Amino acid sequence: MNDTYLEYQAEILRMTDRDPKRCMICGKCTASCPAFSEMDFHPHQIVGMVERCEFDVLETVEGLWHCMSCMACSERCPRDVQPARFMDAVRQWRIRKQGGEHLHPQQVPEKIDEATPQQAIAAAFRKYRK
Amino acid sequence: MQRIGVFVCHCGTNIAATVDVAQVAETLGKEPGVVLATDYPYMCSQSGQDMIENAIREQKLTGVVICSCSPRMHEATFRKTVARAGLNPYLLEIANVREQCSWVHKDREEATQKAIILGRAAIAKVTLNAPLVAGESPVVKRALVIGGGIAGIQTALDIADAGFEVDIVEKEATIGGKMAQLDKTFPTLDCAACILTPKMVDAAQHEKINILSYSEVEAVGGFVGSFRVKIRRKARYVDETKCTGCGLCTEKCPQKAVPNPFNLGLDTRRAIAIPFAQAVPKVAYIDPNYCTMLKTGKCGVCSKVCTVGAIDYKQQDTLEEREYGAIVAATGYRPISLEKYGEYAYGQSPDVVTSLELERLMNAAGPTGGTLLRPSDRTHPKTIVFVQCVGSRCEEDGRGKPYCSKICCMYTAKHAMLIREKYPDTEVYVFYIDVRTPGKNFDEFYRRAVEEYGVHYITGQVGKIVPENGKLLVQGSDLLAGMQPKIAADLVVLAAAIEPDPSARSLATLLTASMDTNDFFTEAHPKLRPVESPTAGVFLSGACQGPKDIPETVAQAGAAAAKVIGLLSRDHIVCNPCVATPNEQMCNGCSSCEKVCPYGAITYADKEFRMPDRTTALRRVAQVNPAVCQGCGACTVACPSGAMDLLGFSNKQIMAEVDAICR
Amino acid sequence: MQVNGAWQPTIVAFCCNWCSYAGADLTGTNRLAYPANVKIIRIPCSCRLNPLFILRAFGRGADGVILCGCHPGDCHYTTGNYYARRRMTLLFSMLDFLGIERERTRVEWVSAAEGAKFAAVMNDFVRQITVLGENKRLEDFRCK
Amino acid sequence: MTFRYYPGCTLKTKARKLDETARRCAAALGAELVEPADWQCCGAVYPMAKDEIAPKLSAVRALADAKAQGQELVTLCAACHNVLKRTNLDMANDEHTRDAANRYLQLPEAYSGETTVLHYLELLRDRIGWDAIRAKVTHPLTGRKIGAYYGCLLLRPAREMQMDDAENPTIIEDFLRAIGAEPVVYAMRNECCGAYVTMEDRAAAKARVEAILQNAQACGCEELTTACPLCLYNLRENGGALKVTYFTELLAQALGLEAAE
Amino acid sequence: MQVKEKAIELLSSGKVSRVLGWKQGEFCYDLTPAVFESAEEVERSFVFSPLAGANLAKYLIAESRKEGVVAAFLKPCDSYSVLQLCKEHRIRRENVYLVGVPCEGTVDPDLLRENAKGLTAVREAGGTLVCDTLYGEKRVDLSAVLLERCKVCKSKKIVVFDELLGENGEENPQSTRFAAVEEIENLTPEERYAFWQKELSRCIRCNACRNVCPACSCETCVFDNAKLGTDNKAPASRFEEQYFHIIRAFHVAGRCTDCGECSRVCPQKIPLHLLNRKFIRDMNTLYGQYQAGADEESLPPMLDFRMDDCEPSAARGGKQA
Repeated sequence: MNDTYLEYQAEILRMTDRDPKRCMICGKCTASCPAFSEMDFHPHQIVGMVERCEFDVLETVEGLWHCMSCMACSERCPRDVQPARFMDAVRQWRIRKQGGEHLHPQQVPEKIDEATPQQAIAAAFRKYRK
Repeated sequence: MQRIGVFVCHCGTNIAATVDVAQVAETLGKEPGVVLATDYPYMCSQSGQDMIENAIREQKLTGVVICSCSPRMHEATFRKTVARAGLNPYLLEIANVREQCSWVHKDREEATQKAIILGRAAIAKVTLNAPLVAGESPVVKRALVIGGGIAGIQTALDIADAGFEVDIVEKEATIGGKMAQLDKTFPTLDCAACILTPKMVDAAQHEKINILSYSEVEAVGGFVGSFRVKIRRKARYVDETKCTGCGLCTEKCPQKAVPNPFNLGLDTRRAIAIPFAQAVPKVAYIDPNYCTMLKTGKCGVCSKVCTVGAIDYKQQDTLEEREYGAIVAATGYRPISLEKYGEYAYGQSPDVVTSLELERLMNAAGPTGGTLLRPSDRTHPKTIVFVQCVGSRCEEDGRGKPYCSKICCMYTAKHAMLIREKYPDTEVYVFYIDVRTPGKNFDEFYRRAVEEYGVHYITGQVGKIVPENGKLLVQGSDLLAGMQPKIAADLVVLAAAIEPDPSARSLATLLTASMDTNDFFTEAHPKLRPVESPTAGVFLSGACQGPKDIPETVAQAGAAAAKVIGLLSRDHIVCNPCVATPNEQMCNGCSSCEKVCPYGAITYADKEFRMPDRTTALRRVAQVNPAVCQGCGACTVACPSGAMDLLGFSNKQIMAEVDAICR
Repeated sequence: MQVNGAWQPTIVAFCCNWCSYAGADLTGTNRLAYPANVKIIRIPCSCRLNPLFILRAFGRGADGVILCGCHPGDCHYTTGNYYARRRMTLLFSMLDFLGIERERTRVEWVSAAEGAKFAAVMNDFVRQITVLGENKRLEDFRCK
Repeated sequence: MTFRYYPGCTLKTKARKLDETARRCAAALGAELVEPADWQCCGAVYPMAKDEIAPKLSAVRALADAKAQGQELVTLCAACHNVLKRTNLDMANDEHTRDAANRYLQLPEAYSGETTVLHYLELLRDRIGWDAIRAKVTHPLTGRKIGAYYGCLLLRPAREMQMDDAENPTIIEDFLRAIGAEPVVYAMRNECCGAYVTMEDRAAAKARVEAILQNAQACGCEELTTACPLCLYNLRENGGALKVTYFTELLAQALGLEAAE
Repeated sequence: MQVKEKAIELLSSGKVSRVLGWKQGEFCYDLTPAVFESAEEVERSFVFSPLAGANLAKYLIAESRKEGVVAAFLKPCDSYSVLQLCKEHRIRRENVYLVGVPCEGTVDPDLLRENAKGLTAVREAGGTLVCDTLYGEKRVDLSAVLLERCKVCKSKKIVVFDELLGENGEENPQSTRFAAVEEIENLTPEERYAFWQKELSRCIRCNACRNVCPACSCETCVFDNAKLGTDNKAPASRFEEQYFHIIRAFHVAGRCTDCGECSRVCPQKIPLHLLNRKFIRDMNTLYGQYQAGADEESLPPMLDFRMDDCEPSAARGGKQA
């Protein structure tokens, strides 16, 4: 296994403070996920990829950006693995690694309407930008 | 003068590969008092034991040190060896140089040095060992079985068949337990009642068995061979000796809205009831929480209709005290509460039921008369979803249990099969994490469910159940297909984790039997003594020790009975000689030791002592009952003067070990 | 203890017979390593540990003393470890009050099934004592 | 009873209604809400990565301010509530976050999680009490079948929010009962409405909202109420099948401070 | 004097056969415990004054086992010790007649001598000590020369008695007796170690603390037990001072009533009571308020437990490094 990937793994484990080895692949996270149909890979798979150091795949996973951060997966996980933390950590790792910018400020105006609370904009930037 | 022999075992290469056994023997041979030090490939072999025996005789050894595996492994073996050579078996010490040395260290030099130090500590201790003689105490030839489910009934029958008296204490109004509530049993699909009720009747009719139903153990005193147990016989407001079980009262009682516990509240019964048709004893009892007469003093219908005058509204709880030689805990299990599983809508929709509730819904004696109807609208469910592992293998705080409940995979296969058999137009889905079928004919049974009966097994858990328009929308995951199936079900069955009956916790305290973190009773040894609790004279039967199915429970019940029979067939039992012993000259009589003794083994006596000035004085001093003392040593530290000491682990011996290790 | 001219800590571990001693045996059965500095003394129950023994060990040159017993609630004798817990809590507080390094003493609950925990605890404790260095504050120099 | 009050950014603009009714109701119920002069946006999203300190700092400022005043901190927006409570727990329990935040902020007195954070609903339940509210209701919402929409951030993670059972909550239902309305329980009330992706993927959010509204209607809800501005926006803009109001608006109606529409 | 008269009355009426009280010692400021067998003896040498600091409780262990009833005068402090010893079945309650004597504090003779150089005689007059000195009469305020334990008095309540001379007092929950413990706890570990080294290294193992302590009443002390190998007499190494004092404090923990006798009698002025108070304070904070000797029924914290007691890792005897 390559050393860089091990470093990535260590970084993600530090961020999540959870142990992916505790996952027993029951799929309850994925069963609870409201964004299932939009995702290419699903919460239990993200946890598994971190555990198996598959950062080549994680680099391209698009499902991360569809996660609604609703924490239903974390709440219902019977092993306290907290997949939502892994989602967030991998997202952070991607953003930090590519120097940020999943969302550009220029894109914002077209995405909002009159009533959009700024909470939504702040949240989008927090989640998708460094 | 001490003449100590040191025997260093190679344990093949287990020890010798990491520890230089020859060097250990040579070095320890130079210790003061050691007259012989030798090594040998397998000390526990016949020839190894012979060698030790011969050495004791020839060298007139006064103490033996064996450097070998853990004393938890072979201390008993070597004690017998030593005794055969005529030496007191307690003049032996074992230095654990395998589990705690050769197996945990890699460096040969370090491991060898440590083995030498451990050997020295053992030598230092054995030098101070005193010959100990185990005492004896008499055995009361009667057993107590706590819990009257299949485990308790089987244990009682086996003990009674061997000719010993047995009392069964059951907290409910009838024996039978959970098995009486089941419909069919896996993997043979016999009817549970058909195989259980004959046993219940056997127990009731057995001349050696005495059933104390609607009773609870309140206090336990004494010790192995002679326990003194206080039993509370709860008031059932019906004279058990007069009631004929005719059932007239249970039809006439005007209070009709009592949730029926036998049917898990799926239907109602009267305030006076016989739990179920085959109840043993078949005697009515009144639920004081619902009885109008007991609550308001007005009614008395049951008393009027009873032809034998068995109703007694003034009945009180009574306490009985009896003596027993052995006690068997058979307190069983129950499904966990699913209150915290809001995502599964249990409690929100009546059509989400537990597996045990499903048993009642399928049982001919159940609320639907054996036709599978869903509770909300009494229609036939056409689509049924089973959810496995609800609360099992769960490490969340306060929701579930970390262990596998063991029986769910099989009973779910049974349910699915029975439903498909009886209602072929019903689709059955099972969401599971793993299917665990390690039992005789178990996997074949599960495969039949899939192959013959067409039950849809889906690998994955359910995330959310949404009741909507009379349907239950089940959203799960199918991990193999990579899908998130959404099934509109009519009935959902949750395989709730099982947990020990809550009465076990307080019983464990009464029995001074230990429990694990999940409140299952712990065994004396997980492999070699699986039906004994670590407390002498207390045995374990059934699911109170861990999740179990019926065949396993019956096997364990028989095993526990065999242990009890072995104990009761002796007139006396040998006690553990490593007990606390007070030095009366030094004892202040302050009662500190008595306060911390978990067994009540310490009493006090006034004794006359000669004082330094040649007068005599009366002093209060501690006395230990060696048959009751289990040798924990709590008293030895509570004692400020050091008057209380523990044989086999004396202050002086432990300090000698400390000195040897630290020198 | 001096080994090849270098100081090595001496650790005395008191283990209750039913849980922790069995746990230590399991560590061996599973071949999980921990330093040889640790020497185990078997006692029937954690409540058998007299503070006298701890101070004696320090006096004779131990650098760390650790007590391992059944988890609270799981004592073979039902209540022994509860008493041990109070006694050790108060004793450790007193040693700390006297300015004797708090880290030289420890209590850990190790069940018969926790072989891995036993190894982890011992590795950690030896590391901790090695960092602390030689026991100077509670030693009887005549015994050196 | 005086409390520190953290409104959050949205309540000053798009969710003015929530802020305004909450203040008037609190005053009517005898609770004084004092807004600090210089609060900043809480950050809107609690950073789950443990090493993200900066996004937590403004929450720490608000918490430390409440501590300095010796008052409990009341907040209203579900997102602010989530960020404040979880940041507060980090400050109490996580040494790394505490050290870094304190070093960075250089507060007059180091902050380590002393403040109690209350959601406005908790203020109603635990400080004022349903019975006291019931006693003050002049215009009970009799006959109105209202479904509570909890969303995600108000309750999850339950272990940290310590507010209610995340899978089977009762706090808004109890509230509705106290103001005379008829609460309707429906299973989707704690399923995500997709608000966080509404900018990125409006279609996904729409699908979520539809499922929620369908379930609510099927269970007999005639209107919905929520505590979260983002949920409200989403349920209104991407749904529309049911009327959605802030729970404080309902309270204001019940207390006679505002007329029902 | 009331106390002396009571002693005479008890003996002459035959109600008791002996009286345990105080008499003049070697010096005028030194009152020593004594047993009186007749009214005449009492008349001749019984003395009671604020200088009667000695706690009589421990003597009752032996005295209560002799023929006849012995009367004893108890200050509030002493009464706690007596009740504790009754609880431990050490004093035979039926053989003792206890007379409670209210107390306004006892005198530290060293402080008195500093305030009245060349002291030859002393008597009390309403809160003031009238001292005859080589340099003439000197009046010293009692409150100025109190023992440390009396300055921070925990209770003026007499918890066990058959008869009371005067009014019974109250417990004093405001006592600041733990302030000195806290002060040490606030030192760094290095400073704490240095402090105790300075104090304990002065110990000469005279055993005065042990001999006077009512809780140290073992038939044989572990430190005298040659068989066990724990005996030691002279402190040959600093380890032994610590060893002795830690174990002694541990053995009396939960039984020590904080009577302060150990420090009063220590010829080296080691503040030994601080060790006992440390245990008392820890037990109070960790396991709930407990006062040894306050009653006969309650279970002392060392012989009790709760399932949710704190873990030893939480034990902190002071600030950490």
